[in-house]
Formats: sequence, structure tokens, C-alpha cells
Amino acid sequence: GCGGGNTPPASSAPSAPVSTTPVEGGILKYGTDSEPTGFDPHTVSEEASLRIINQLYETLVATNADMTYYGQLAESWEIPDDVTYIFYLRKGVKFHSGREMTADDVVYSFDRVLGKTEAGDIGALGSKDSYYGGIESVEAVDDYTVKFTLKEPNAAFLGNLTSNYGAIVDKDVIAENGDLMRADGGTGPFMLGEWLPDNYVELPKFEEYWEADRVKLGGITYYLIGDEAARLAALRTGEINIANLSSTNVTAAEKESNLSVLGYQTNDYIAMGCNLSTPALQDQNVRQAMSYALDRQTLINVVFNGQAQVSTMMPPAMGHWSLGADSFDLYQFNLDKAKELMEAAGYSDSNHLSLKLAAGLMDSLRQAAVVIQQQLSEIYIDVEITNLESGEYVDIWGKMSTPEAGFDLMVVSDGAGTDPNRAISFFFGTGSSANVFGFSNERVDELCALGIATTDEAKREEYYNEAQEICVEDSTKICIASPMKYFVSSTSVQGFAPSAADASDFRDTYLTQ
Amino acid sequence: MSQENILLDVQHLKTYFPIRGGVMRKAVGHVHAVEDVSFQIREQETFGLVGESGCGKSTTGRSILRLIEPTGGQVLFDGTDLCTLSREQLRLKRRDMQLIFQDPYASLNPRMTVHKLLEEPLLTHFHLSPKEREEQIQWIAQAVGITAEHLERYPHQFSGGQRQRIAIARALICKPRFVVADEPVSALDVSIQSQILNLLMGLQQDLKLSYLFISHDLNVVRHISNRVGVMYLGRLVETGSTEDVYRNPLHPYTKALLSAIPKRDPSEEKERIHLEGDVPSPADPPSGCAFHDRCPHCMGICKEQPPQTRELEPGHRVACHLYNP
Amino acid sequence: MKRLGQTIRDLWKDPMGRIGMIGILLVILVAIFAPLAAPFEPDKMVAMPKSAPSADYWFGTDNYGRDIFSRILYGARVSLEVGIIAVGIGAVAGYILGLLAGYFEGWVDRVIMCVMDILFAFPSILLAIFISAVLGRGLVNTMIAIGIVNIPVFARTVRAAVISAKGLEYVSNARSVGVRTGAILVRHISPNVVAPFTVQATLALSSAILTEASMSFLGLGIQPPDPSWGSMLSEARTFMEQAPWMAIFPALFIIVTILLFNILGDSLRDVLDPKLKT
Amino acid sequence: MDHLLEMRNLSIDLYRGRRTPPVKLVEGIDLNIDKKQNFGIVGESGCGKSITCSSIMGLLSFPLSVGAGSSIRFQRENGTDTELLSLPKKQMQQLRGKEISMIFQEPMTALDPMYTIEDQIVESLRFHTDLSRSAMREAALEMLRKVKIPRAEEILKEYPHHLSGGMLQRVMIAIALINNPRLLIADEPTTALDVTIQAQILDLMNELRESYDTSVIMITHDLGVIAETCEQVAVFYAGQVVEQASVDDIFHHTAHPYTSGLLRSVTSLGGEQKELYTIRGTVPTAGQFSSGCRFADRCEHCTARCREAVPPLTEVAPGHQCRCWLHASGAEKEAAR
Amino acid sequence: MKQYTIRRILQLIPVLLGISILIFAVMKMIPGDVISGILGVEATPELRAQLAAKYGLDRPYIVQYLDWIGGVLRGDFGESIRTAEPILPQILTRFQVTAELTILAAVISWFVAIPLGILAAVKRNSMADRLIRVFALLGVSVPGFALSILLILFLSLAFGYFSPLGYVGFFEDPLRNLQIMILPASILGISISGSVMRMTRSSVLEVLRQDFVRTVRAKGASERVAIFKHVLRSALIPIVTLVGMQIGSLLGGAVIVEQIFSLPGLGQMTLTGINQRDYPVVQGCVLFIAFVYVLVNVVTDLLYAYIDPRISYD
Ligand SMILES: Nc1ncnc2c1ncn2[C@@H]1O[C@H](COP(=O)(O)OP(=O)(O)OP(=O)(O)O)[C@@H](O)[C@H]1O
Ligand SMILES: Nc1ncnc2c1ncn2[C@@H]1O[C@H](COP(=O)(O)OP(=O)(O)OP(=O)(O)O)[C@@H](O)[C@H]1O
Ligand SMILES: [Mg+2]
Ligand SMILES: [Mg+2]
Repeated sequence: GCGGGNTPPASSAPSAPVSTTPVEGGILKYGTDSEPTGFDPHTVSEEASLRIINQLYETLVATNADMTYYGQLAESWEIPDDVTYIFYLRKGVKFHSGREMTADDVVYSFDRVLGKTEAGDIGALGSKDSYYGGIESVEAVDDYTVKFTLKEPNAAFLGNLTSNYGAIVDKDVIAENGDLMRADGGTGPFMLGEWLPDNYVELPKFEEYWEADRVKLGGITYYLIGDEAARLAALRTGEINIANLSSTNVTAAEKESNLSVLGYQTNDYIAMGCNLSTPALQDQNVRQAMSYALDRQTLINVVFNGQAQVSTMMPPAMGHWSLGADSFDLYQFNLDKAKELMEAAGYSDSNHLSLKLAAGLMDSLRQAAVVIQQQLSEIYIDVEITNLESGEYVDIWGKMSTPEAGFDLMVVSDGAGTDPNRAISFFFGTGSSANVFGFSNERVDELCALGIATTDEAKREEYYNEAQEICVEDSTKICIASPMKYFVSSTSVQGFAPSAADASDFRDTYLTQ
Repeated sequence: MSQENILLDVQHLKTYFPIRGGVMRKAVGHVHAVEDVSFQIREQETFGLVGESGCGKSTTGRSILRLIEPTGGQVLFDGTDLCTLSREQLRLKRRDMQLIFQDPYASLNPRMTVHKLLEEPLLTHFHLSPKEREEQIQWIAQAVGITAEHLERYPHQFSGGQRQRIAIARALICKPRFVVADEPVSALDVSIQSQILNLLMGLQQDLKLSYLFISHDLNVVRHISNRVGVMYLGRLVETGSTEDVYRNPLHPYTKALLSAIPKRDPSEEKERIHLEGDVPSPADPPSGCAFHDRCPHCMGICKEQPPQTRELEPGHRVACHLYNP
Repeated sequence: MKRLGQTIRDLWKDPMGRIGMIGILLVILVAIFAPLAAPFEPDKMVAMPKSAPSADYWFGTDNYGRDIFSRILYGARVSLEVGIIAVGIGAVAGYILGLLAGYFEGWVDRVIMCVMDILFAFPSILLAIFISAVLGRGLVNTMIAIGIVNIPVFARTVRAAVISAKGLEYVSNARSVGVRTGAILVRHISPNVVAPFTVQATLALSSAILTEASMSFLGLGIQPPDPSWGSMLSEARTFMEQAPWMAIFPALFIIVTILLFNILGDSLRDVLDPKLKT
Repeated sequence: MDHLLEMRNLSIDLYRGRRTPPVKLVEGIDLNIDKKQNFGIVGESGCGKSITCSSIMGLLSFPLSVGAGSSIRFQRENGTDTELLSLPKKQMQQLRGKEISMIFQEPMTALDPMYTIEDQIVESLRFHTDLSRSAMREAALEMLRKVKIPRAEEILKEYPHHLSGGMLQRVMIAIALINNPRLLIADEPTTALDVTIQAQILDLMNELRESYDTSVIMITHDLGVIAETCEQVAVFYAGQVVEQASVDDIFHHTAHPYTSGLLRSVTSLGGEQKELYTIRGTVPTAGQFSSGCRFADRCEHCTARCREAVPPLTEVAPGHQCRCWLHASGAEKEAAR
Repeated sequence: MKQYTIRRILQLIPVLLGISILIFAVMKMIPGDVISGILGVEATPELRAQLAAKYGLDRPYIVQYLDWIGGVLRGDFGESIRTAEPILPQILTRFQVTAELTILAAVISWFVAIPLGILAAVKRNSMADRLIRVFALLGVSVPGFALSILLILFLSLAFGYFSPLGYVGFFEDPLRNLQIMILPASILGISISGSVMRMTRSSVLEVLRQDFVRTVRAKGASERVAIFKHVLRSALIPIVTLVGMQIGSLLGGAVIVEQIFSLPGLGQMTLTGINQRDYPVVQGCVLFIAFVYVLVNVVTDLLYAYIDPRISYD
């Protein structure tokens, strides 16, 4: 198993040889592209909020850049048997309220997530089942020891603990505020300061943080700058010193001497899903034809400025878990084959297939839709695009396996997570809540069950490889590309190394003059 | 006055305009624009209505034609009470009664040719063949002195006098029996006024018309009318034949009005009666006799009681306490 | 018809009016003949994305490698279509409602104007957003949305014109002659409404084109890959630095077209306003 | 200069665009106005009475302008004899409302609806004197009493829309006279008023003129008003003076056919005959004048010569001028050939 | 005057009720709902039903509406579904930003537009007039969002200037607040000053034709007095009307500018509300904006009476 007791690796800061000394207590000004909805780690899942939640809360274990685990709030852990995990908590960890975190808080946090507190179900968190549904019980052995008992072996368990849903929260704060949307019950390096909605959120440094010496920033302020061009302008003028930019504008940023670009491969991928309630799409030939017809590299060039990799449902960032798109013929652009398949399905120049494609307002989805439309037009498919605004998008997303959706295809962006279990069973398991396109395959379900029940890496790889092959072959969800993400920062920002595993760790970051 | 040839009989005509106010825009008072006006017009007669601006002359004329709904009273036109007719009946009746407006510049639709303007009443009231229509138009055009080549022009291409001719033609093309002429010459130059007055008088002969002729120009009214009525603040203070009223005015207001006419000749000598102040507001008329606050002969009773109208000489009626028996 | 001819002649005499008319005629011609004039298909990727303007691609290519010049030509169709149909909807509905409200007064007027006030007080961009959210995206719905937003302005303009026309002597004259209500409305009152109405229409046209652009900016306008100037411009904003031509040309065309409509509207106002005639 | 005002060869141009030549709205106007004289100008609507007088005040604005070769000389208070047409703007402003005042036809629209009567009277004092606010108020009040406005104190605080036309015209007169001007131009001051009010105003003006020593130019189209108020009269027709004489001569020794036509149509109104005397036809519009006498088309005595050449203004009797070939001297007729 | 004011305010009731019904209906018709937004991807039907019940979204629409509007009448706009915060206080705070933006924009536009409009009218047909008219036309022709982005880009590249971040209320730090607001307010201001300029020009021209101006000149007034004391005051009425109407378009136009400049105003709040399908928030915001708008119109009407003594409303 995974050895416990790892200390976090000294962060491998980018090598820019800036000799200047850190500014004591500098404030990092972060340009964020959308407004956070709230900061309850157990209910919120959207990116803008998570960026901040990750500063406020910590979990028992966390992931290193190389996808290994280290103890965060747990100093170490042991796994006496397949279904028992015992965590030894770090002593002297304080909540932002000043109270010390103990085993009771861990029990409480998981009770809350699982809906077992007095307040009952916290109302959100459809994720609880997929993440922690397998937990039989959580007990405090003593003040600093917590024992988790699982219903059955779960290889993804540690991985699941690293998600924000596994954050340990302060029950007093919840008792006081009802929830954590606007309150701060965390132990993280930064605290929730002033939040002026639609404008900025201030996170001052938490002076009693258990690793306070390591944190050099005096705080982080997240400014909302929705427009990308404006974010770049603000970076240039120094009004902010770090922001996410799309690959398009990274080129411009690279030319600036006072800006540096930090890119990392994400484990997100964009894909096009087929609504299986559409008769034409029930024909696998059509689905495979579409997969062949997509020139993924061109799409990457257009949409991501070349800064992405062709990806299956296991993005390349997942390392050895990913089979790589090269190993699948279906992911090689092949117009002839695509046409052949379409013709087999009965389509021709005089008999086109009309499909409605739903896309979101997110630039990459919108643009991908246009390219897809263009590329599918080569194989007798006329695509009509609708860009849905986010409220509608979520709504229709949930209906994509039924005719109610009103769409036949949808461009989605999914996060594969760090564990293959999520990548497969979450998105492809029969009845799984993220399996919106209604994919169902007995063998895949079986392989997922096997994969989760063992901790033997080699075995698991075997299982998931097979599942991956089946999913690709089926082509209900035609995966396209996994993009790079970029931070652009002033050269004065040092000690920040984003990775797919954790793109928001500012504990080692400092500003230079 | 003999009954049989009376064309129009106006009895106790009243027209009030509401003054709105308050939160709910209820009528909080009324402008008594026409207050208990009675007179008759016989066939082929011209009845002149004189009075100062705002005294209710136009309102009287329009109320008779029900272009403004009267508040009370009766208007018997050829025996039928116009006030009881339905909208459509009234519309058809308009063939027989017409209005000539003061302002020849504003009363003709600038977007219609003269021909169209003249055709419209015919289309509204008669079912004529195009040829018959054309004949009618030619006839009236000639009668008012517009040449055929003018028919295709637009009103703005004419001078004021010519426009008033067109307006008259439009009013008369249906051969009405009764015409209200509301200051038809006031907007015209002196040298043109007489042309139009001659035309109106000529047409009256030819078409056997009756006129209600409204004007503030006493000389004009004198010239054209058989009988006159003098209005003050919504009330008819004196009526009588033109002779009687001009030679022997009875009401102090009439006397003052006549004395105020500028002399025609620098050598003429004239005794002037000075009236103080302005006409009071019809929304808030003085108590008693409406004229009492400007009257040189004001008596105690004038402030309290409105005077009765009395017939002092045959056909010469006046409403003034001076002539109380 | 005669008046239309006269109006056009008067417009022609005014240098600004002439510029407006010629310019708009050009835009209309461009819209009509876009398929003939465009060197490429508007939604085909024909070259490297974001190529700068060149002899082959006059206005450069966009981030998908589509020819901007061709898209601008086709975009003229969309922009004009949006403008004309949206204004058409607003104008027809507004005209009828305004005419009724103005002529009949009383409760008809109160009810209609209350509804207009409601529409008017509703923030217009939000109203357009709501309408297109309810009806769904797409060109037609965008046009309907902008059209509905336009109704109150037209209704008010028409109502005011009708009320002032009702007070005109020649309308009283027509009543006194015995002309029927319908005929009065058509022959005597309506022509007075034409002038403010046309001016309003040209202004509404330009604002419709602007609104479409703003809606595209908020992601609610016309759907890809159909080109509209507004959507091209809003798409371009991410590429402002790498491919400024993506923004410059659509912006230029929007501004010039709106400018032309405004110039025409101004000039039309002068031509149709009898007060300015000396 | 023996006259208060001398107008020589005044013409007024109407600009019609860069390519079309301007139209002369009035032409060759010569007028002399003496001190304390009551000068009347009559003529039909549009014949140029108002613009002629506005040009004295320098109040013509685009597209109207005074034509070349015109001259208006005015004897100022300090005795200097000034050419008004070349007076600098600042000086003209000082002269307006101080030495020459004007009253307009429509009292209802001639006052600024936004300010009280007091504001508007005081304003004309403020432009020309340095009195204190209270002194100006006093002066305004006194002036209102002089023009016989009842409740003068209250009226001062009221706005124009509260007052009737007659009252407003009195206020206008008060404004015009408050600086004791040497010349008062009254542009149809009573046309918009009722007869009884007109009589009041005319009487008032006559009275005030006596006490103020002002010369008055009275513009009107009503011969009755002329008969009541004027000493000297000029008759305008289509942008020209057609006859100029004393009131008596105009009424009793009428020379020009137009003047006599006008008189006849007025007098026949009260007369016995049912049929009124008329001058046939209509006034020609500016820009469409014939090359001959402008009255020719309507004239009963029209001859061939009348249509060919413009008759000169000739003296038919001492102080009596007339623009008609009937009265032209032999020499002039010769010259016209 | 008082009665008129009362009457005008009473007349607002049907309009505001109409708007409340409209916005309520529209919110119900918009596809997508708050629950999917909150629960995100993995919601079970039971969970959805549970949540719907919690927010009372399972009741008949009419009951929901009455409940909502009843609250509004009592001054209670309800709570945000997303954040559970009471809405009215939030609206009021956000409104300060939008109101400041709007007022600043209006003031900027007046300072630019009214003097230029007057100049154009007084010097009619001159070169200045032509330039001003072209400028006015440009003002109404440039889409606000394009102008915003262009300016941001231009200022940052050419002058290294970026509108300061981190909104501060005017009363906390006026200077910084103005620094933040000046650019967005100017952009909004420019976008409306075109029409103000045109209106001023035509209105002044109209008044210049009126008789009383001639009287004022005849009294010996200098041009300055004639124009600024007399003409302008009469010309103001249509300008005030226009400005009143523009408040509406400013409130709407603010949506885009607020978005681009990330100002925490009412427009942003509404847009976020729409995206999250946070019904009570959107309903509250729209109703509030509409209320402000109609109120501004009433104030405009009352202003007429202040400017013009002829209008007394009694
Ligand atoms: N539609 C109306 N509403 C309210 N008051 C009115 C209306 N029409 C006329 N009045 C008032 O009624 C009175 C009589 O007006 P009317 O027009 O009949 O007078 P007039 O004698 O014709 O005057 P003039 O000589 O000026 O034409 C006036 O005081 C006028 O203000
Ligand atoms: N601003 C102007 N622009 C063009 N033409 C003008 C202007 N002002 C006056 N006119 C023309 O000049 C001529 C003389 O006008 P003026 O006002 O002097 O006539 P008037 O004799 O005073 O007539 P009225 O008795 O109607 O006042 C008219 O034909 C008129 O149309
Ligand atoms: Mg009248
Ligand atoms: Mg005049």
C-alpha cells in the first residue's frame, strides 16, 4: 500500500533565477475569471470557489505532483486490513477560530458529508455516494486517532479523501452559521477575510497555521476580472500578479519580460457525448464515424492554440493509468473510414443526418463545438449548435440521456480526477450520476467493481485498461483533448508550482521586490 | 317670430369643460364655456355671434354641431333634436350642416390635393358615379373661384385667401342647409377679407344657406348678419336684428364694444366708453351678472342676481338689470 | 407614393441624407449579393487560424481560419435581418397599439400604456436576455426579443403623434364633414405619424444592431457558425492582441452602419419636420 | 441730421443657399422719422414690415441679412449721429432696449415663460443701469403702475402664463419704456387683442408717448389703428413703400391705387351696399415679383408701362410720395422708356 | 403638486405589479432551475424534491407569487436560495455602486454634451457644429463593450494604466472610489452623451426660434445672458425628459460595463442571479431596477414643474 508518514516534498519552484529576497507578508493579487458561489467545501464544486476553498480547508491526506499521497491533517496512517484505515492526526492543528482540531472534528466532518449529523442532510452533495458511500463507520479512537471502516475494499478511498468533500470543518462555525457558504471553518494556511461579492475576496494569512513558518505570503486577494483581455492587461500593469489565462493569450504574455508563464497538463478533458435516446445515435457506426471524423489535432490547434493533448477518458496526466490516445484507432483521424461507416449506416451526400449540439458559454466548449460542426460536415452530418448559458447547460446536461434534453450531442468538459476509478466508474458506470449520456455496459461495471476492490496496482491497471478499451470502442462519449492550463504571473511571484494534482497550493509562494 | 321657417332652434344650450384635479383626477370644477344660450336661426338668414376672445363663441358653434358634446339644452335642427341622435345618425346629418374654420392654414390636410379634399365629403355622403362626382367638384370649384388647374395642387401652394376658398368649397360641396362659419376671415388680410365675405354672401343666395357667423370683428358682423347675438363670458347678453343692435345697443357691454371700434377716419370724432380690466375667467365667473365687475352702471342687484333675458323691442332681447320693469 | 418620392428627393438634397442613403443602399447590396461577392464560404476553415490580412484574405482569418471578409459580407445579412425584422415587429405592434391608445383614449389608452410602461420599465437588455432565454437562442428569437423590447418606444411615439394630430384643425374638419372614423385614422391621422415613426425606425434599427452585438457579447445572440457582426466582435475580444483584425473589421462595419442609419435618421427628421422648413 | 432716424435704400436679403442668389424681401426703403413723431407703417401680411423694423434693432438673423448699400442712421442720446448698420455688437446691445425699444405682436409668446414679470422688467434695467436690486424693483413697480396694471405688487411676482394678453401687452410696454427710449417700435401691438383691450392699449400708448417724448413707429395692418394713432404713414406693398404721407393725406388725398383700394374695402364694410368693394387677386410672394409695378396685376388702372418698369417713388404733393406711374412726372416716365 | 405626486405614485402600483408578474412568470419559464445549479451533477430525484420543498418551489405558482409579492410589500424581498442571505440589504448595497456609476456617467455626459450641444446650436452649420454632430453620432454608434475593451487595452499598453481593482465605497475612500469608477463611468457617459448632445442641439435651436428670445435680445441682453439664462432654461425640459429615460438605459447598460470592469453592482448581481437561477434574487433585482426607473420618471415629471412655472399639475 501507500506508505504513510510522508512529509510534503519541498516545493520545486520554477527555476527563474531571481536573486531578490522575499517580501515579508506580501499580498498575492489573483485575477480570477468568475465569481465564487460560496465556500462550503462539502457542497460547492465549481472551480472559482474551489480555488479559494483549497486555501481555507485541508484534508487528512493530499496528493503530490506525482500523484502520490502525503499526510496533511493526518500525520500518518495505517491500513490494518482492506477495509480499515486508521489516521493519526497531527497535533496542534488549529481551526481559524483558534480551537484545536481533534478526532471529533474529523468524525463530525464525515458525518456531515454523509448526512448523519443532527442537522441531517446538508442539502447538497450528490457526490457523497460516489466518494464516501462505501464508508461503514468513522470513529474517534482517541483525540488524535480516527478509524474508518469500509463496507468493502476500495482502492480509491485515499484518493477520495483528498477531494474537497473530505475537508475537515469546524462544527462550531457551522452551528453558528448554518453552513459554510460564507463562513470559514477551516484549518488551511489562509483565512476568509472580506468578501465583496462580484468584486474581490481577501484571504489573510492564518498566523496559527500548523506550518505557519512555511507560509510567506501575507495573504491572497482574489479579484474578479471576467474578461480575459482585461486580465492580461491587469497583469501587465501589475494591478494583479497572477491569473489564469487561456493558451491564446499565453503567447502574448510570453513576450512580456515581466511576466512568466506556468503551464501544467490537467487531467480534465473535453469530449462530445451522444444522447442515446436519439435513434440515429443508437447506431454505433454513426458514433464511431464521428470519432474517426474528428481531427483532434486540428481542433487542439484552433481551440487550445496547440496546447493540449489528444486524450481518452483517461487523460495523459494520469500517467500510467492512461493507455494514450495513440493506441486507439478510433482516435486517429480517418475520414475514409468515417465515411464508410456513415454509408454503412445509410447516410450519403443526399441523405444527411441533422444533429443538435449543445455547447456552453465556456470559450473552449464554444469553440470546440464550431470545429466539431465543421469537421462533422464532412461526413454527411449537419450540426446545429446552441450555446447554452450556464443555468440551462447544467439543466440540459442532466437530461442528456432522454429526448427531453432537446439535443443529440453535447460538448462537455470533465475532470477525470486522480484515480482511474473516478475516471471510469463515475462517468461510465451504469446509473452513475455523472454518466449522463446513459452509457451502460455490464463488463465495464464488473471491471470497475474489480478495480476498486483490489489495491494491486498492476491488477487494477489491467482492469481499467480493458474498461477503457470498451468505452472507447463504444464511442458514446467521444473524448477529444486534455488541455494545458496556464498561470501567468509577474516575475515577482516565486515558489509556485501548479500541477494537475494541486493547482492552488500557495504555501511556498512568495513575492520578491 | 314666425315658427315655420325656423331652421335651427337652440334652447338653453350649456357646455361645460371639466377642470380636473385631485388625486383621482375627478372634475373639481367646470369652465362654463357656454351658459344657457338660446337663439334661433331662420332659413337663409345669417346670425352673427360677436364677443371677445374666450367668451364661448366657438364652443357654441361647435356644440350646436355636436363636435363638442353639449352639457345640456336642446338643438333642434329642422325639428330634430341633434342632441339625441346616435353617432352614426349624427354623422349622416352632417351633410346638412357644416363648419368653416377660422384658420385656412390649419384646417386643410396638407397631404391631400384640392381634388381629394373636395371629393372626400362626396364619398362620405353620396354614392355617386365618378362622373357625377367630377361634375360636382367642377361646379363647386367654379362657384368659389378655383380654376380646374388648381385642383391637383396641395393646400400649401395657395395663399390664405385661396385656401379659405377651398375650405368653403369643401364645406359646401354637399349642399348643406346650415353652415357655422367660425371667424372665416379673421386670419386674412384686409384686402382679401372682402373677397371672401362677398363669396360667402353670394353662395348664401345661390345655395339658400343659413349661417351662424362667428366673428370678433364688429364691422364684419354688421355687414354680413341679419341678426346678431352678443356674447359675454358664455352668456348671450343681447340679441336682435343687426339694425337694432348697432343703432341702439341696450346692454352696457354692447355699447362699450361698439365704442371701442377704432375710427375709420382720422377726422372722425368718437366718444369712447372705457371698460376697466379684463374678461374674468369662465371657470370662476363673477356672481350675479357676469359683467358687473366691468360695468359702468353696476348696481347692487347686479352683484347678486343674474339678469333675466327680456324682449324689449320686438326681436330685440337683452339680459340686463337696467331694463328691469 | 408621391410623398415617398418627394421625401427621397429632399433627402438627396441634404448632403448628410445623401451619404446615409448611399451608404445604406451599399450595405443592403452587400447583404443581398454576399453569396456572389464573398470569396469564400463563411463557415469553412480555409486557412491558418488568425492569419493577418493579406491579398488572399483581405480582412485576415479568424481563430478558426475562416475568412473574415466573407464572414463580414454574410454578417451584413444577419445584422440587417436582425435590424429590419426586429424593428418590424416592434414597429407594427407599436404602431397598432399606439394608434389605438392615442385615438380612443379612456381605458383602452390606460391599459395599453400601462402594459407599455411595464415593458419599458423592464431593463431592456435584461428583457432581451429573458425573452431569448424563454424562447431559446437563435436568430429568429433574437429578433423577436429585440422587437418586443422596441414595442413601447414605437407605441409611445405613435400615440403622441396621434394625440397631437387629433388636435389638428383639419382632423376636426374631417369630423365635421362627417368622415368615418376609420377614414379619419387612415387618411388624416396616420400621415402625421409617418414622420416621427420613420425617424424612430431608423434609430431603432441602429439600436437593434447594437443590441444584437451586446447580446452576442453576453452569449445570447445568434448561434455559431452563422456570422453576425456582433458575434464576430464579441468572439474577437479574446484575440484582441494576437489578431486585432478579428475585432477591427466587424467593429468598423457595425459603427459605420449604425452611423449611416443615424445620419439617415437625423436627415429624415429634418426633411420630415415641417418646422425646420423655411 | 434733422431726423431721429433716417433709413436710406434699405434692402433685406434672404439667403437661399450657396448656389441660388438671395431674394430681396424688401427693397429701396427710405423712411424718415422725426423726434416725437408717430409714424405708422401699414401693409398686408408678409410685405416686410416686421423685418424692416427688426433691421433697425439689428435683430435680423440667419437667413436674413441687410443688403449692400443700405443705411440706417440714428441720432443718439448724446447727440451723435450713428450708422446703426455698422455699429459694433457690444454697442448695439447697449443701444437696444435703452435708446430703441420694441413691442411685439404676440404678447403671449414674447415674454419668457420661465421668469416672473419682475425678473423680466428688472432685467432690462440691469442691462443698462447700475441701480441696486431694490431700486430696480421700485422702478419696475412704478412702471407697472404707469401702464395701469392693477395689483401691480402681486403681478410682479407672477409668471406670464398667469396674465391675460392685454396685461402682458402692458407689461411689454412697461419693459419697452422703462429706460425712456428715444424710439419705440411697436410691431402690431394690438393685433392679437380684443377690441375693448385694443382700445385700452392704444389709449395707453398715446398717453405715455406724451409723457415720455418718444417717437413711435407703429406697425399695423389695420387702417383704423393708423387713423387713431399716427401722424405720418408709410404704406408697404410687397416689400416696397408705395405711398408715404401724413395721415390726413393718406385718408383724404389718397394717391396710390392700392391705398385707395384698401380704404374702399374697409369703408364699404359699414356701408349700405351689400356687395363689398374688393381688390382682386392676391399679394405676390417675395422672389416672384414681376419686373414692373408689383401691384400691376391687381390694379384697376394698370397700363402696359406698369408691367414693364418699376415706378419710382415720386412726390405728388409736398410731403406726399407715391410709387405709381399715374403720378410719375413726365421726366420719370421718359427715363423709364 | 402634492396631489399630483400622490397620484403619480399611485399610478406606479399597476406598473410595478405588472412587472412583478412578468418577471415572476419569466423566471418560471426560463429553462434550467436553481436546484440543478445547487445540486450539480449528481442529484437524485428525491434530493431534488427535498430541496424544492425546502425552498417552497413545489407549491403552486400562484401561491409562490403571492408569498413573494406579499413579502416584497412588507419590505422583505426574501432570501437568496444560493447564499441564504436576505436580498434587500444586498440589493441596497449593490445599488449604491450602480447608482454611483449611473449618476457619474450622467454627470460626465452632461458636462460634455450639454455645452457642446449648445455650441452646436448657436453656431449652427459652422465647422464646430459639424464636428460636434459627427462626434455625437459616433457616440451613439460605438458598442459600449467594444469601447470598454478597447480602452482597457489601449490604456494598459500605452500608459500602463489599469482601472484600480478592489471596489471601495465612495464614503469609505472617495478618492480611490473615483479612481475605480472614472473609466467605466466615462465609457457609459460617452455612450449616452451622443443623444444628449443631439437633443440639446435641437432643443436649443427650437427655443432660439421662439419669440421671447427676440424680446430678450431687444432688451439689450448679451448673447451669453440670452442663451444661458433664457434659452437654456426653456430647452431643458426635453433634455430632462431624455435624461430621465436614459437612466433606464444606463441601468441596463451598466450590466455590461459592470461585467467588464467587475464592479459589484446591481447588474452583476442580476446576471449572476440569472446564471444561477436564483429566482428571488433576480426577481428582487429586476423589480428594484424597475422601481428605481419609474421613480426616476416621476421625479423627472416633478422636475418639470420646478423648471417650468407653467407646469403646476393642479
Ligand atoms: N377643450 C376645452 N377644454 C377646456 N376649456 C375649453 C376648451 N375649449 C374651450 N375652452 C374654454 O372655453 C372658453 C370659451 O372658448 P371658445 O373657444 O369658445 O371662445 P371663443 O369665443 O371662440 O374665443 P376666440 O375668439 O379666442 O376664438 C374659453 O375660456 C376656453 O378657455
Ligand atoms: N426668418 C425668415 N426666413 C425666411 N423668410 C422670412 C423670415 N422672416 C421673414 N421672412 C419673409 O419675409 C417677408 C416679410 O416678413 P415680415 O415678417 O416682415 O412681414 P410683415 O409685414 O411683418 O407681415 P405680418 O403682418 O404677417 O407680420 C415674408 O415674406 C416672410 O415670409
Ligand atoms: Mg373661437
Ligand atoms: Mg410682422
